[in-house]
Amino acid sequence: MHPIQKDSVNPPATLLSLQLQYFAIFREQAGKRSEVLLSSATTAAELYAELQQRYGFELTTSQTKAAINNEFCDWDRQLKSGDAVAFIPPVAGG
Amino acid sequence: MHPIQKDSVNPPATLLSLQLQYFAIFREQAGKRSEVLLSSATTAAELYAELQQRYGFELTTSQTKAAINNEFCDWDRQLKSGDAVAFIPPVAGG
Amino acid sequence: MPGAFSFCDTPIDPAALQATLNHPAAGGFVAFEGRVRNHNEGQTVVQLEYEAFPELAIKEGLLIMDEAMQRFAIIGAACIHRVGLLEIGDMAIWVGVSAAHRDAAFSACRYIIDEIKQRVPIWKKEHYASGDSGWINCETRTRTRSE
Amino acid sequence: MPGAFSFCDTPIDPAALQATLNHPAAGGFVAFEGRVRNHNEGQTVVQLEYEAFPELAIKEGLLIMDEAMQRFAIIGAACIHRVGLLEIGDMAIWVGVSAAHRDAAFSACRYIIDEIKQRVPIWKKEHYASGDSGWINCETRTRTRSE
Repeated sequence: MHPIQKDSVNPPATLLSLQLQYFAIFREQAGKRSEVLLSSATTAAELYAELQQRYGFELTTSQTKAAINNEFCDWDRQLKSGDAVAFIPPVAGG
Repeated sequence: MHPIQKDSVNPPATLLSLQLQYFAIFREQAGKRSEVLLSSATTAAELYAELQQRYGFELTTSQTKAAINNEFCDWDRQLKSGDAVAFIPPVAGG
Repeated sequence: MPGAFSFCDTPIDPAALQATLNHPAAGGFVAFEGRVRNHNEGQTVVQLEYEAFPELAIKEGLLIMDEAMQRFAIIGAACIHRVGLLEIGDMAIWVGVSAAHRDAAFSACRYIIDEIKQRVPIWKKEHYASGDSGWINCETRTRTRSE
Repeated sequence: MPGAFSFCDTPIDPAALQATLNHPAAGGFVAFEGRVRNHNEGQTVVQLEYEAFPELAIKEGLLIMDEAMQRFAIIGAACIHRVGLLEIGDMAIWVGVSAAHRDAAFSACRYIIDEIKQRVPIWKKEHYASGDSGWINCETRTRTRSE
């Protein structure tokens, strides 16, 4: 798969409908627990960048993890409409 | 202190009155929990050798520890009359 | 016996969970309890809040328990984590491991709590005597927020 | 808080002892429980007898607890050992350690149980399904006795 072909699967004009969940510091910064977002982002990383702009998330992608449909995933994971997306700030259980 | 002078503190003819306690395998082999013994032994090691002869204790001094008056002691510890002596077979607590 | 991992929002009572780990071949049992401390990094903590991403946390927690069952010669392992508002001294997490021998029980218990702290999506917000509060490992990497 | 070491000849109930280790600065608590296993070195164990030299055992046990308090950054430590006749599954020893951080609690708990097993004058006689019995670490170094 050539990267350019891959990107063309979701042309920039296509808006995906994504189910976002926010936890901990992201929940407080977003001011909500969840929302349905229409986004032009094609990857988890692009979506996170969009949310950083929108809500002022300060944690970098190296401090944060992405999860799609209740599974951890890579930052370059392609999004598809209907995905449930969450970003995981540094954990502190136990 | 010259060793010959030290040994002469308890000349062989002197019998010490010792309070023996037996535990675990030694208790079973001796057939008793405790006894008062009159012994010509001058050290813990000599006393243990005497008990090995008397009761057939098979554990060696490297497998066993000596305790006098409720304190662990060296095998060359000098005995004195009235000492409470116990020999400690390999332990297995916990 | 598969490893168990669960959440609760009421005080942890490990007795029933520990009973599930009893086994006639189990000569050693090791438990770890994490409790709310009254201090952290020089600040006086008065209260603490745990939040989880339940679906992913249960999945990751069970994965860790399975890893422990595979890596160590243990008989059983269980963990429960509390969420919500906790006070000083409250138990936040309980991990129990039974094994034939103590070495495996200690190693597995340590493995489980270390991995949970690193991998399971649970977050902790401390409320300080100063009135400040902060999400642990989050704020300290950005700036200290005063709320 | 000095380390506590004691014996009992009835079932161990660690709850009261554990409560003495609670402290608002204690973020981590580790417990080890030793229980009677149904097997040892290929033999089926049906019953077990513990015997102690109480005066020396208490002295040595307290020394170990003090060593743990000195060597590790712990808040409290306690141990109780049962003597007499025990059945499969019965708790023979309980060791509990509280500390600000888990690393010290794990290390100290492990240190205490390891040292107790090596140094404290307590003996264990196993009774096997075969009818044989033996003092652990004693008979195996000499000959196997059949009684």
